[in-house]
Amino acid sequence: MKVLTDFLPIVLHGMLVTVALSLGAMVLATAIGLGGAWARLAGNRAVRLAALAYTVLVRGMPPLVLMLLLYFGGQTAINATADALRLEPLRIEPFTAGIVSIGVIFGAYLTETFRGAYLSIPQGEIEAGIAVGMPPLTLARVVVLPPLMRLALPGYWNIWLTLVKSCALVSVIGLQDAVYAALSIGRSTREPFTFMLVVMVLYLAYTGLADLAFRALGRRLARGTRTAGV
Amino acid sequence: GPVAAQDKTQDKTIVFATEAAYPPFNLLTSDGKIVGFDVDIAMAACEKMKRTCAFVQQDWDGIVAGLQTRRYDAIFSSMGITEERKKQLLFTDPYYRPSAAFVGTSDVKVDFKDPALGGATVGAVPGIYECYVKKAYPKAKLTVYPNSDALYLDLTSGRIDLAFNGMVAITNSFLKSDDGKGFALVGEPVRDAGCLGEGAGVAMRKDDVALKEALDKAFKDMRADGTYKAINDKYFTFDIYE
Amino acid sequence: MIAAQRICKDFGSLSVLRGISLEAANHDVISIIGASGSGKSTFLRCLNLLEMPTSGSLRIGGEDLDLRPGPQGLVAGDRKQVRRIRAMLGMVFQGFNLWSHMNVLDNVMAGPVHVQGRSKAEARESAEHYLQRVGLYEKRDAYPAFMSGGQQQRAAIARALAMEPAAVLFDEPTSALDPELVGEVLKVIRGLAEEGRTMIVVTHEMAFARDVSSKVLFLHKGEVEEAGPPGELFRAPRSERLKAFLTRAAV
Amino acid sequence: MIAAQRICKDFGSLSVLRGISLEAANHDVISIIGASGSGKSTFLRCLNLLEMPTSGSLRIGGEDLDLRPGPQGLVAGDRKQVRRIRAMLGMVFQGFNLWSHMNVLDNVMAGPVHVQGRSKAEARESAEHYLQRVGLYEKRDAYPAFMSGGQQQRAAIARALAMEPAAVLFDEPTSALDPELVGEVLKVIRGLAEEGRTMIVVTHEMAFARDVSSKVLFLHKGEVEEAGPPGELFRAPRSERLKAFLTRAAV
Amino acid sequence: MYAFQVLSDHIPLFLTGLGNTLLLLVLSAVLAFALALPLALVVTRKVRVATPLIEAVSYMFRGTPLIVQVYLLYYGLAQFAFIRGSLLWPWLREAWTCLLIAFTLGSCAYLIQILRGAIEAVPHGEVEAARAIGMSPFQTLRIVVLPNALRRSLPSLENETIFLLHATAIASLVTVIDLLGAGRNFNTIYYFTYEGFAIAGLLYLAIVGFLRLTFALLEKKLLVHLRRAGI
Ligand SMILES: Nc1ncnc2c1ncn2[C@@H]1O[C@H](COP(=O)(O)OP(=O)(O)OP(=O)(O)O)[C@@H](O)[C@H]1O
Ligand SMILES: Nc1ncnc2c1ncn2[C@@H]1O[C@H](COP(=O)(O)OP(=O)(O)OP(=O)(O)O)[C@@H](O)[C@H]1O
Ligand SMILES: [Mg+2]
Ligand SMILES: [Mg+2]
Repeated sequence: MKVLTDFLPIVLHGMLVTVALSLGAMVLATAIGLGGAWARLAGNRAVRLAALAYTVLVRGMPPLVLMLLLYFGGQTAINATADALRLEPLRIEPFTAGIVSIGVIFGAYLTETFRGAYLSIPQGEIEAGIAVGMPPLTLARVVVLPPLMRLALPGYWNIWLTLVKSCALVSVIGLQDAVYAALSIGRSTREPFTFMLVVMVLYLAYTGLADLAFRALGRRLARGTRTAGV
Repeated sequence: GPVAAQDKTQDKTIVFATEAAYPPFNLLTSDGKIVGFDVDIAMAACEKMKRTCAFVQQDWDGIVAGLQTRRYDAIFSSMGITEERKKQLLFTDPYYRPSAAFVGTSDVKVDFKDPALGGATVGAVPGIYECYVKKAYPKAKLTVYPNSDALYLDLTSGRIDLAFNGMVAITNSFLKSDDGKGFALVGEPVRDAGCLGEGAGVAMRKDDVALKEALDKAFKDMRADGTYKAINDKYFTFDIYE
Repeated sequence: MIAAQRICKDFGSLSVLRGISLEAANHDVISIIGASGSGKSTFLRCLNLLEMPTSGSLRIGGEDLDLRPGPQGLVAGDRKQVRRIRAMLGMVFQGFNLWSHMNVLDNVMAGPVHVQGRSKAEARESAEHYLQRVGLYEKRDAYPAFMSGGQQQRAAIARALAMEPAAVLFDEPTSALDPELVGEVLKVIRGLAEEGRTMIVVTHEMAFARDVSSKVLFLHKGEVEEAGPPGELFRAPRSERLKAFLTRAAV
Repeated sequence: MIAAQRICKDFGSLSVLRGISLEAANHDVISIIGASGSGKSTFLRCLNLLEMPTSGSLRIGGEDLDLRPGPQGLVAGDRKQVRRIRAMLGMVFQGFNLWSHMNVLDNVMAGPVHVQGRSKAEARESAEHYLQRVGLYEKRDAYPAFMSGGQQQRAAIARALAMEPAAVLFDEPTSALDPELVGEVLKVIRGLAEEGRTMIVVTHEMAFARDVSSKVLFLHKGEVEEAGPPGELFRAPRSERLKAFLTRAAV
Repeated sequence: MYAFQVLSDHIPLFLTGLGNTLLLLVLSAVLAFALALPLALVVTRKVRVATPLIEAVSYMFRGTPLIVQVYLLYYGLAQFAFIRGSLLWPWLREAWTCLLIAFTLGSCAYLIQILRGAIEAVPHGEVEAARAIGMSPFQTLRIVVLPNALRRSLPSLENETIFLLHATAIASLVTVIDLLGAGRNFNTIYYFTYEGFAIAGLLYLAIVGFLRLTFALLEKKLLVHLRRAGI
């Protein structure tokens, strides 16, 4: 018990890292996902292929590997350039790097989720927007996004949860999130399970809070729809 | 001029990376500090070099990559020196030479002459320890664990009969803990330059010869003036350097 | 106002439109009649480029549309122009296509607010006016999924009218309406034409085509089989197909 | 065949049906007319319990339906009975409701194969027969999203008929059809009635109601305002509402 | 490159990893789907006790890191003498069983949400049409709801399969050498920076490429009935 209270601040600090990372990365991933879905469905073949390559490559690499490549690979490139120019190399901040790499990874998954949801929107509703002459962004915002979010919500929600948990990956780039804190404290104190349980509770609290928000959003987005009792 | 530039590098803090999860060599305290034998040795060496030093915590998966991208200057984390690894990294001379040993329940009987270890199941972490068991007991049933913790957990749960690991890690950490009750070293401690390598060293980028030389000299001085012994005795009842 | 020249449209190997031309000036009410599957909706959708014609040319509101040959039919060269044209052409879809996540009022207000940039208050006032005109004011807070077929159709009509477009393309705008409302809607269409707008109406109501329109097009298998002022066309059809169509039409 | 007694239906605070009764025997063609939103579709949907009435009773094909009071309106006591009844009552929806992931042929075959357990070959033959009858044989491989409004409506009619049900509930079955096809469909309906089946048709086609049906119900705000044989009802409407409806109906 | 010179000694390591990863992926994906489908149906039907129960359990699985779940299941349970003495121990002592349980339940929790959403998105009218024709609830499900829902959820199902693929990398935590674990061991032996991960990464990429092709084919075949409007 003493161990628990002593080490709790470190785990809590780790949780703070997890929360900040996950929120930042989700915003980025959503933006990438929307853009990616648009590109996947674009009329232009080159744009379509580029988006396809992005989703296959990024989803094809284990997130851990991708993070190592993006962070250390990116740093190597920066160092090489800086050396060539005889400058002091710019250091990528681990936190920024964490947000960017997790955002890029999950942007690829969201691309597919949003694409699938788009295909399920009744075609006529989009045509009606086109027919009144809405410019693309207005069309997207007013006509496409609300049903898109409704249809994408279950997948989006899942991806959010996976993303939150994937924040544990940032330990390879030198950030200490809640899981890493728990694992390393567990090994330092030789009480692995205590801290894992603490982490589970913290995660459940965090994701539970987010779940409430998602449920409210789901109810709001479902306005106007009739669901068939099967 | 060149003199000023050298002064500048002399002023810069040397940053060491460690896993901080390998007691008693490196571990985390409740206020988030990184401590342990590695850290004490490092700090004493820095004093000898008249340099300021700091530690950062880094997950093992990215620890080499972080070094190569100059996130820190060296890895001070009980890294085993082997011929293979020397091809990638520059190592100091060993600052300690761990022997390895098997641990099991106090009553377990093992036939160490048998290449199958008499049918006993054995666990080890990858790298040097895995290498040794495979070489010495090619027919033994070997399970590979991601870290020492997992290894001991399965030893206590009875999934494996024996664990093969660094001697100090066994005696100073596992056997002293609650879980270690009823367990003991089995057989003789092992030293094997082929797999286990020359000992634990500090790893640096290939081109960082200056730092290697400074550290090597500091270790020698510490051995000579008793600093090393003082630290050694704080943790161990025997001389871990030999 | 609208001039379409030799519009053709293929869906894969299926030729749905085979060179349809149409001229519509202000004040015109043009009815398009024809059998189910003869290409009426497709033609209407080609006029505002919801469907890209395979070939042909369009002139709308005095502008020649910039249509260029592409790999599969024409492509628009100037997207801004297309949007401008679409905002000028109101459209009432055969399947209504109301936005399911908006209530009726929002459906009607969306175009004026988001496309024409009118203020919310103003758009709301005009939306309520049009909803009243189609007898749907009481249902303004209802979502489309909870309305009857006729109510949805009236909402779709109000949505098109609220844009106050120079021309309106109606695709069977009275199919779900009771005869009483049919009369109302036809009155509205006539009124709009009198204001100087152009009305193009795909319809199965021969009475409407005869009484309200200034010109009737009879489509058959993707071609204009016969066209002319309704008086002539209904009294003395020349083509065999139209004759058959009109005789059998009487129950 | 069908006897509905004082059917009421509320949606929340909105009373849509206020005690509607109807008797339909074999050979009967009963037309239901009325303004948009008067509750026609809702009443039809109550007959096969797609919508559970708030109160009332139903007797179909000689069976009293087991309806019990529940917290929100009636609930069915015997689910098997409900399914049996539904298989007896064909339905053509106002919005067609074709199954979007099946082509037309599969849409028409699904009922006979899966509900009636007929062999695929047999069901296919009969499906093709009905598709031919509504002039859709050529489109049998098309998916609903790629068909014209009238084609979808005909597919929906074929789907209902392929079950060869004892009674068919038609919700505006000709709304999307050209006059020629309207004639065809009405012929089909008349033919089915002659075979001894019961037809209930919600319609806006006064000509149809007058010429084909054996009885007409005029709904107004959820009540039967007037009912009777079409001759009487159209020649000498008694209620003011019906009078107004019929006068204004003429364009 | 040095890494490729020494790689030949470790090909069996990578092959073992690849085999374990594929086996874990296929087994747990199939089991998870088979379990998720009925559970998703219960959730959509809003059954009184069962639905909240399923949702709560699924929330537990989705809300906590898989690595922690596996750790507790494999190492945690084994710490209790009564579990080691129980009838389940022969199963629980095997890392494979623990992994399959954790992956299956974890993935199942996600699949439930995906399937629930897809089922609820089936157009209301199509379900009514099935009912009106007299189909039983089960038939409605089999003939109308599921074909429609499963097709719509193809992209999400693909995502979930790939998530599961990457989740299998946890296996090496409990002594089963998976593909990523093989790469990690390779790195540890030589203190390589990326090489082991890169080799594993290429193999993962091949698996995902294959999955994408399969799903693209399925979409092409099964989604022809949806019409698309370009923005
Ligand atoms: N699910 C529902 N929830 C709430 N209100 C509904 C629902 N369905 C229908 N209504 C309302 O009930 C009334 C009757 O609808 P119904 O569809 O029966 O009309 P109708 O007579 O068929 O009209 P139409 O000729 O336009 O099809 C309408 O005012 C409609 O808005
Ligand atoms: N997207 C499409 N892809 C393939 N064929 C199509 C598509 N849209 C329509 N068609 C076909 O083109 C033909 C003309 O359709 P259209 O909708 O223009 O008919 P219509 O004259 O409006 O008929 P209705 O009176 O039944 O609405 C039909 O045979 C239809 O099946
Ligand atoms: Mg049409
Ligand atoms: Mg209706």
